[in-house]
Amino acid sequence: MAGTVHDMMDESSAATEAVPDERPGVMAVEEEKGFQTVGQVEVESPRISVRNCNVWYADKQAIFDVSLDIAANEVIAMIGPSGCGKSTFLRCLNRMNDTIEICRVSGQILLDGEDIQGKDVDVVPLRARVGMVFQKPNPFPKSIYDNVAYGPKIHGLCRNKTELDEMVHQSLVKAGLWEEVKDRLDQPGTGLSGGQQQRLCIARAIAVDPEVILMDEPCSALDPIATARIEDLIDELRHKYTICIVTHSMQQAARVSQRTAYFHLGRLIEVDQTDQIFTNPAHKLTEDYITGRFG
Amino acid sequence: MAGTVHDMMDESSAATEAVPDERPGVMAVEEEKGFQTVGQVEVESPRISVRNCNVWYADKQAIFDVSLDIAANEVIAMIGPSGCGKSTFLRCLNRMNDTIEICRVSGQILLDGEDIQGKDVDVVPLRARVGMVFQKPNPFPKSIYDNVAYGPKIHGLCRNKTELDEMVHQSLVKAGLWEEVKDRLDQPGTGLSGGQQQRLCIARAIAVDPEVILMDEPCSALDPIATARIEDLIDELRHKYTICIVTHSMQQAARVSQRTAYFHLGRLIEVDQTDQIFTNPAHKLTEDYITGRFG
Amino acid sequence: MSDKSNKTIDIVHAGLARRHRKERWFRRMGVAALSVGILFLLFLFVTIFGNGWSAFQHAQVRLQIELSTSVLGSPETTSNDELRRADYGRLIRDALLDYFPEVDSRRERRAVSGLVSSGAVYQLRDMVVSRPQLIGEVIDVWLVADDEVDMLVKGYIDRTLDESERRISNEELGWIDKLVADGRLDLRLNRTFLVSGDSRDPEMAGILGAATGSLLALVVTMVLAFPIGVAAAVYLEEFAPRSRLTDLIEVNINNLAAVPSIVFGLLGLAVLINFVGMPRSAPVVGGVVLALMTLPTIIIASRASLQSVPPSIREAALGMGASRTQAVTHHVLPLAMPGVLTGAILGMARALGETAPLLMIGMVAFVVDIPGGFSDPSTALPVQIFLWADSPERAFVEKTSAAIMVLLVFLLLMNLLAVYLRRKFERRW
Amino acid sequence: MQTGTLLIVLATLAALTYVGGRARALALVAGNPRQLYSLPVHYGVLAALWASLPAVALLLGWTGLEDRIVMGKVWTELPAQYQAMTSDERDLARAELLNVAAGVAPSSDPAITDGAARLVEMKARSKQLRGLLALAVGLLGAAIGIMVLRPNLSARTRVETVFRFFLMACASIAILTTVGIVLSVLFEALRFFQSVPITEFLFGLEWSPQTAIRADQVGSSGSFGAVPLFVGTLLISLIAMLVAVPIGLMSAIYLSEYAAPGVRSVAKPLLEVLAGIPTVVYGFFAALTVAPMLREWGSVLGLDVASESALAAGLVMGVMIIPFISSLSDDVINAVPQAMRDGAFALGATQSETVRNVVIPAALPGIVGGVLLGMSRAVGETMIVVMAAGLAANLTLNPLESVTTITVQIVTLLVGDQEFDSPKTLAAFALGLMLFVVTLILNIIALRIVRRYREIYE
Amino acid sequence: MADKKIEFSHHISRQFDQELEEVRTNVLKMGGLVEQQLDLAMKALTQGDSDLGEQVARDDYKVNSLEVAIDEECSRILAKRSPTASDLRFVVTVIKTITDLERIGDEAEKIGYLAAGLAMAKQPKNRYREIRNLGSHVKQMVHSSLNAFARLDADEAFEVAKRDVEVDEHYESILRQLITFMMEDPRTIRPLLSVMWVARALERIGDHAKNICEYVIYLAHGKDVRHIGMQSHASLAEVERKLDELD
Amino acid sequence: MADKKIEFSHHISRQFDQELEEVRTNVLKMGGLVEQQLDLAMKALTQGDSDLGEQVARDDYKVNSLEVAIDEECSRILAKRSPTASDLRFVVTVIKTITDLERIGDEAEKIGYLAAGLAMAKQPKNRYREIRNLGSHVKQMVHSSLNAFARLDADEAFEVAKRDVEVDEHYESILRQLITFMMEDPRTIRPLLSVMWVARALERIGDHAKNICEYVIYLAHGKDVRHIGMQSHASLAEVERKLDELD
Ligand SMILES: Nc1ncnc2c1ncn2[C@@H]1O[C@H](COP(=O)(O)OP(=O)(O)OP(=O)(O)O)[C@@H](O)[C@H]1O
Ligand SMILES: Nc1ncnc2c1ncn2[C@@H]1O[C@H](COP(=O)(O)OP(=O)(O)OP(=O)(O)O)[C@@H](O)[C@H]1O
Ligand SMILES: [Mg+2]
Ligand SMILES: [Mg+2]
Ligand SMILES: O=P([O-])([O-])[O-]
Repeated sequence: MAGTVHDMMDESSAATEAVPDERPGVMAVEEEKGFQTVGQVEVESPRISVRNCNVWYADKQAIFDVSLDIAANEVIAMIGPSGCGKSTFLRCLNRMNDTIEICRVSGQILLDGEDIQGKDVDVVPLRARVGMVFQKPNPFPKSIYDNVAYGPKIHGLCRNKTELDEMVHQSLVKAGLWEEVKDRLDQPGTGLSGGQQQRLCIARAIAVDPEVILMDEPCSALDPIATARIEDLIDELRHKYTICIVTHSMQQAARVSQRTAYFHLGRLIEVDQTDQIFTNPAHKLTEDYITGRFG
Repeated sequence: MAGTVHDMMDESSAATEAVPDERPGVMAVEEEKGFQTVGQVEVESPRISVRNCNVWYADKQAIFDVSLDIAANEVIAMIGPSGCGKSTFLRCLNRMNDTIEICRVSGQILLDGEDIQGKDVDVVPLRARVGMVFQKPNPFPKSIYDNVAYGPKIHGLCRNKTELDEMVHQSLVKAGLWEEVKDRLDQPGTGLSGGQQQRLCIARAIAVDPEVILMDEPCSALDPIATARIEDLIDELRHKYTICIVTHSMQQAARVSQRTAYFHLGRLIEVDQTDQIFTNPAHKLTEDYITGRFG
Repeated sequence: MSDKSNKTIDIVHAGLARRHRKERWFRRMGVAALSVGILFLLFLFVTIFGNGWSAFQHAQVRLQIELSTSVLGSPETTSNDELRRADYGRLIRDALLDYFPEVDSRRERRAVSGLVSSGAVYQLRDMVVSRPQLIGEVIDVWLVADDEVDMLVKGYIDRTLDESERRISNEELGWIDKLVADGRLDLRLNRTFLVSGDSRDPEMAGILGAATGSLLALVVTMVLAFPIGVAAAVYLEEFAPRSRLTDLIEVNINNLAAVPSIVFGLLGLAVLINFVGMPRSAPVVGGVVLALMTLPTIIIASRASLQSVPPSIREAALGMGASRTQAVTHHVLPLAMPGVLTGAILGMARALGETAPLLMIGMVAFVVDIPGGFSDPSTALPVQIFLWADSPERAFVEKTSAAIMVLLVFLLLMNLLAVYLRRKFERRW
Repeated sequence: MQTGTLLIVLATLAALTYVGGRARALALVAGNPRQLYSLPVHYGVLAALWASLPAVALLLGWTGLEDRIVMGKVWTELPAQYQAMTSDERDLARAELLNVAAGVAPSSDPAITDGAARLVEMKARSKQLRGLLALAVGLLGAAIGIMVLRPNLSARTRVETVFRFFLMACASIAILTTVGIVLSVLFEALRFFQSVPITEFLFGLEWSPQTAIRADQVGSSGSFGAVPLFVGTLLISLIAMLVAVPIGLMSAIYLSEYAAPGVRSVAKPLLEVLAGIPTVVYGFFAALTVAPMLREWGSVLGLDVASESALAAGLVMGVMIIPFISSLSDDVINAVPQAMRDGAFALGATQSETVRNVVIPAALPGIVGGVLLGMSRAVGETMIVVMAAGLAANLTLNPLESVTTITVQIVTLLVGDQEFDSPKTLAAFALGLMLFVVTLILNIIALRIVRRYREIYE
Repeated sequence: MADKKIEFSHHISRQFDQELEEVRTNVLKMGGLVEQQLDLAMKALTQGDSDLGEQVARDDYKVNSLEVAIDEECSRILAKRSPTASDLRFVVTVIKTITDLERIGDEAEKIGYLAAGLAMAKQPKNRYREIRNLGSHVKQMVHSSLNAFARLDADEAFEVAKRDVEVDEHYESILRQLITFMMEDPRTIRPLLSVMWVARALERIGDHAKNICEYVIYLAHGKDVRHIGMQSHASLAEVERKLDELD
Repeated sequence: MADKKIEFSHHISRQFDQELEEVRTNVLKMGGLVEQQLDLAMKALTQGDSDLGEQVARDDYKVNSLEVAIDEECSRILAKRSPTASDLRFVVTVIKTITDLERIGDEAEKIGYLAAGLAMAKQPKNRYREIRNLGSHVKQMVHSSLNAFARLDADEAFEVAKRDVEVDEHYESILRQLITFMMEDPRTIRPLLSVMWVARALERIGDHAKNICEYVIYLAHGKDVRHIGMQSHASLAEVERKLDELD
């Protein structure tokens, strides 16, 4: 590992100089050959395994050759400056990028060993297995119950109302929301507070029993108190699900995740144990970013 | 001071219990008598001096009996859970609350000893003296130059174009933006990056040479890098202006301010030196909030 | 756990085929619906253009006419007035009879002169009056043929029908064929249609009177509706305090926008004509009525446009110490202007196509002259269409279609302008 | 002085005053704008307002009263027999007087000729006087406007107050219009109900107003039972909605959720063209193409289709309303935040499931509102039915037969020569009132729904 | 301000609670280990058990590795949680406390080592009594200081800190006594020096216990009472008043 | 990993740069003060200057108050900036370093105090030479360790830390020598004990300097090299390899 870091140094300082001032849109186009991510890209028996992933928006490349394994039952956080491609990468994992027409993805993305990239792969079961929670809480304008029941309903997971009730109950319990809403399941989900809404969205995602949950800045619309609650929830969910979380807040990454991946200008610079990243990162770019030395 | 804290203890724990779970809208209506803010409400020769300020939105009281002095050339940060009335209080200081019809303000607010609350006070010169920077960077969709020149123009501060040019230049320099935009003053301000836009807004506010600058969560729409830049700028501006900043990020309050005020359910709980607040707050509610023990 | 998740995913897979089938059906329904709408549009356009295209040409007869001094007097002696009152019909009749020497019976003579439009007289007169030096010469002129001839030439009359069932006798057919064979009867560009007013004779009927009437009315509409509409919108959106009065105004405006246009006609009739005493059939009344009708449209569009200016811009201006008026005039209104303009143009376009209220205020009158001012009696394009559509003559059908084409061209131009404005000033925040 | 010239003169005066006021304001503070309370521009405008507003007010007032005063004056100078005229005669005489004065027709009565001459002369004099006075007031105003300027005068506030009053006046026009509508239909309608009982109007099953004007039937008021009209209107509107709602809604869904950008960029403007086509064109089309076609098809199928069938009018009206429904639905569907869709997609919903379960329910209130608005549009639509529907008031629900509608009747009753006191013409106003009330109710419901829906996401 | 209570639970983030609790437990565990080491070392000395002494010296690595572990844990908390106010003071206090505990461990190791050496020499019964007394006094102090830390009891900490003076006096008297003995019989100089090192180690341990107490006071009240000579004041409140005056 | 460079500037927030810089400067100032104290104390001892010795003892409060100030500054930075990675290690290192510096100050105070006492006694010329040597050796160590801290030079720190073994050996030999003297002439026991305390103090100072060096290594590399016996290894890289193997 020491060797790797050593090799990286020169490149990284070059990259630092290329960092444009605050303009997220500008991306260095230099196609560095032999770029290599620092840290533990591979894990044993990964749940998700991404290899040499490249993403383009029309002609603009947003992700460069990213390889990353995600282990089962871990929380992996993705951090990096604005526009570095965190969201793009995350959305590759359940093909939400399909909804953006100009977006093109290459490389291999395996979920439990199956490639999810093929044209003929059906996104419906894929997304049932890889759930997603968004930046702004987006409950459907329906009752709390219907919000949670929606997933099981469309996938036909329940034979009857009793099963469905139980499933809704379980999901809300897991999302730590049951106590707060049990008396008003029939009230609209949009009437909840921001933090509760976000937990409702998590409950909704859990209800289809996914294997992986992707979260794109799930707390950035929330105040510190609601944020702390969600973070706590994430830590509990980890025991059952694999969670990938994108966040702008380094503190948050440090708090909730076991591993942290640092993206920079579309490249995965470093990925390692969170403790390691935040007390002693190997790559200078990572260090600069987390200590606030950017630019 | 010890005595004050002592007196507060019982009340505060009562208040803690009344805190509703995450619902910012809910406000305890209990009209505690004899409520008193902990810490140094008064300063020597205050620039702004608020006494017994109460604010109602229609029938709902949002600010309860807040008294606070703001000294010249200090940065005072206002923190507190969502919906505690920080923005409301801030907007009282330049009567931006006038734009909300249902909003009613009572109490005394002095700017350099003059009451700004009277019906016959003209808000135009008031707002020229007390500038404001908003949460989302909101440059006018005009050129960078015009953005900055707007204030001096409407207030008739310049005799001719040369003076105006100079004023624009100075303001941009003070806002730390000159180097980045000097070659494209005629390009639209909306084409800048988020952080640059926010600095443009600050330049715009500075251009009318205000005495006080109010900032309502000026960095919440920005990424960490842009945020750090703005914070640095605030620290520099302090030498010339008095700055009140509302922020959700306690870290930010800690970083940029000299004094910090903690609001809770419309009351000003504690105000003191920032170092003091963040290493050893006097009031239990403050301690709970900044250490993340709310609710 | 993996056990259970496997189960879940199996259930999901089991239902997939059915769900995808539903998906395809839903999609097809959408395509079908859209196609119906577009097909109808195409059908409408094809029909109208198919009908109306031919109206831009009409059959004309080339006659050799001797401008005999016996009829017109010598150019030196006859006054302009006398020249105008001369019997040009005789000249034409003579020319025709010269051409068809075999015709002698009275009935046949009448029929022969019927081949040429009664309006041809004025055509000839105008020609002579403008160039008196022609008098005494024999000239070769194209004169407008009768509408029945026109229809025949354009093939709208079925020759195979029994003579009794068509309006052109076999005899006339023969003449016409002779004229055609000689190259003396042909379809030529119909200038009359574009430059003259209405007429009872289809071949002499033109669109200019109606178009001018529409234009005049629109000018009135625009001058009234645009400033008032924008001002009202600005007041309601930017200044009005929330009060009963503003609520009332708001409800009113929204309601007015959806009040049937014919009711505005009733308003015009009762208030403007019967109460205020404005002249009937005048563009000024039409303009006012249309203005009242478009006002809510403009106000609503302007308000929407004003609303779409982010509040942050207002806050920014107010925060800078701009007064409300300054904030509005410096920032909000200029930013909203594209939307306001688009709304105004679309409102105008609707006003241009509106018929019902004009019927109520008498702009449905038969007006031959091209209006010269705002209070002259006139009609308007859509009303003209309505009138012609009601006329029994077959030739008016194509005139109607042609008028529709003209109207549509105007509307399309206005819409294009609106689209252009929207594109040009489109701004994203 | 002619009105136009006078206005130009006043405008020039105002412009000059503006320049003067501005200069004076600056002069007061020795050219340092910082010492002025408001901007120099404001002082200029304030002065200009002083110069123009009083003068314009005078002008307006004068013009409003001029005719009446002059006429009154001339009238009193007429011989005695004129003073003793009944009011009807007086109106006639006045009209003649005006005609003569305008030079339209000479009069045989020398008194009238004299009067007319007097009228012309007095009008000319009044115009002169008016011009002079307006100018004087303008100059005086300008002087005052410039003199009152002080450095600490809040010119801006004053100018803005005037500006606000202007805006308020403009906004009030909407109310005036409504009042005008109500008054204009209400009075006539009331007169109508004096001769025909309202119950008969509302519940009568027979409508044949034509009989009422026959001279030999004086006193007989024909039959004014409006039910056949209501039913006809309803029938045609229903047919229209049956066509428009599914097609419009599905088009909107397809365009906003499915269509590729290329398709959308072509299809959407095409639908909008459909919206821009004047109703008279639809009417023409319905009468000339669709109705005969339906008739033909009917005969092929062995059905007897009236040449002015409700079906033809309804179909075409439906097509006219398609873009209305589709664009309103499109708006509300687009207003459903992308986040909602993302939420459903991320759960593994298919596109149609997302649309049916999430987008449409979320947009439903808006869509319902749009449908109601479309309905009110159909009810009030005039030209299509005037041209394509019949005149005979058949009480039937058979779409193949000919029916008539409220609007058709209004048009037929009012177009042409009118005698304003016959129940026939008055009936048109009663129908207008009905139409107004019905569409008002529909609109209010629709607007309520639409507005409530809007509040969800904002 | 005297009775402001600090609690280390009820964070919204339960994980944070757990982490802080773990640190506290580890510190107490380290404290327990150090106490045990001290105890054994004193036993080795008084019972002349050279094996025990050597074992104590050997086992010091346990204390050391606990120190490193807790240190890392604290760094991690600082990096991940950016604690403020009482939480921050707690972490900082822990960082300092474990340094002192480690030193106590070192001193215990030294005593054990010396005890192993002294086991060869003749056991002077009455002499060790004084050392034993000092030892139990010091052990008491260490125990109380850890108690104060565990219960965040500033008043107890203050009382313990004040007792350091007694330890110092006790040490001085032992020292004088030892010098007398040395001068009496120069052959005993070598073993007596060892005894003197033991006494010295105990005195240092007392100082470290006092340091811990000072940290506890800082933790509870946010006032740094180091280097101000607490023994001259009757109560903590008095000390604080004095500090406030200084501000 | 050996040459990862740490810089304490270029934060986006210049204020943060300043604050860190200030802390570093203060630590170096404190270090300078402590060095000076040590220097003066040794001078007082060797020149038998009792006034100087007393002055050194009196001036210790300066070191103490600097410690408290830096401590507060560090707490403030931790609370306000929530530093991470190298910044965090720096702050933690500073917190630990100043504790050691303060102890060095304490030892210097002690030497000054002892020197004041010894000034009365006869000046044994050659005897103090050994102590002087030890003193200059230790002073050198302190200086080098501060240098390593100032330049964040882990390699220099490692070298300095290794030299502590020499100090320990030197101390041992002085100790043996002193015992011999004492046994030779029991009347000198009292002053010689004082000398012994001085030697002991110097040895402790060496240990503290070594601690500081260990912190510097931690700071630079994020590896905790305490308690692992560095002297047996030739270079820092070797130590790190060993640590990595342990992981
Ligand atoms: N729909 C899109 N069309 C075109 N370019 C896009 C699109 N979405 C993202 N990009 C570009 O791709 C790059 C990566 O974007 P992405 O949203 O993944 O960044 P991010 O790391 O999530 O940033 P942020 O922290 O601001 O969310 C950016 O340069 C962005 O401009
Ligand atoms: N325009 C308004 N109308 C009615 N109530 C309002 C309005 N603005 C704020 N409030 C209420 O006043 C209280 C204080 O609001 P304020 O916006 O000042 O809170 P805040 O502390 O700024 O919260 P945040 O951190 O979310 O910005 C809240 O309960 C809020 O619901
Ligand atoms: Mg993103
Ligand atoms: Mg706020
Ligand atoms: O290092 P000491 O424990 O002797 O100060």
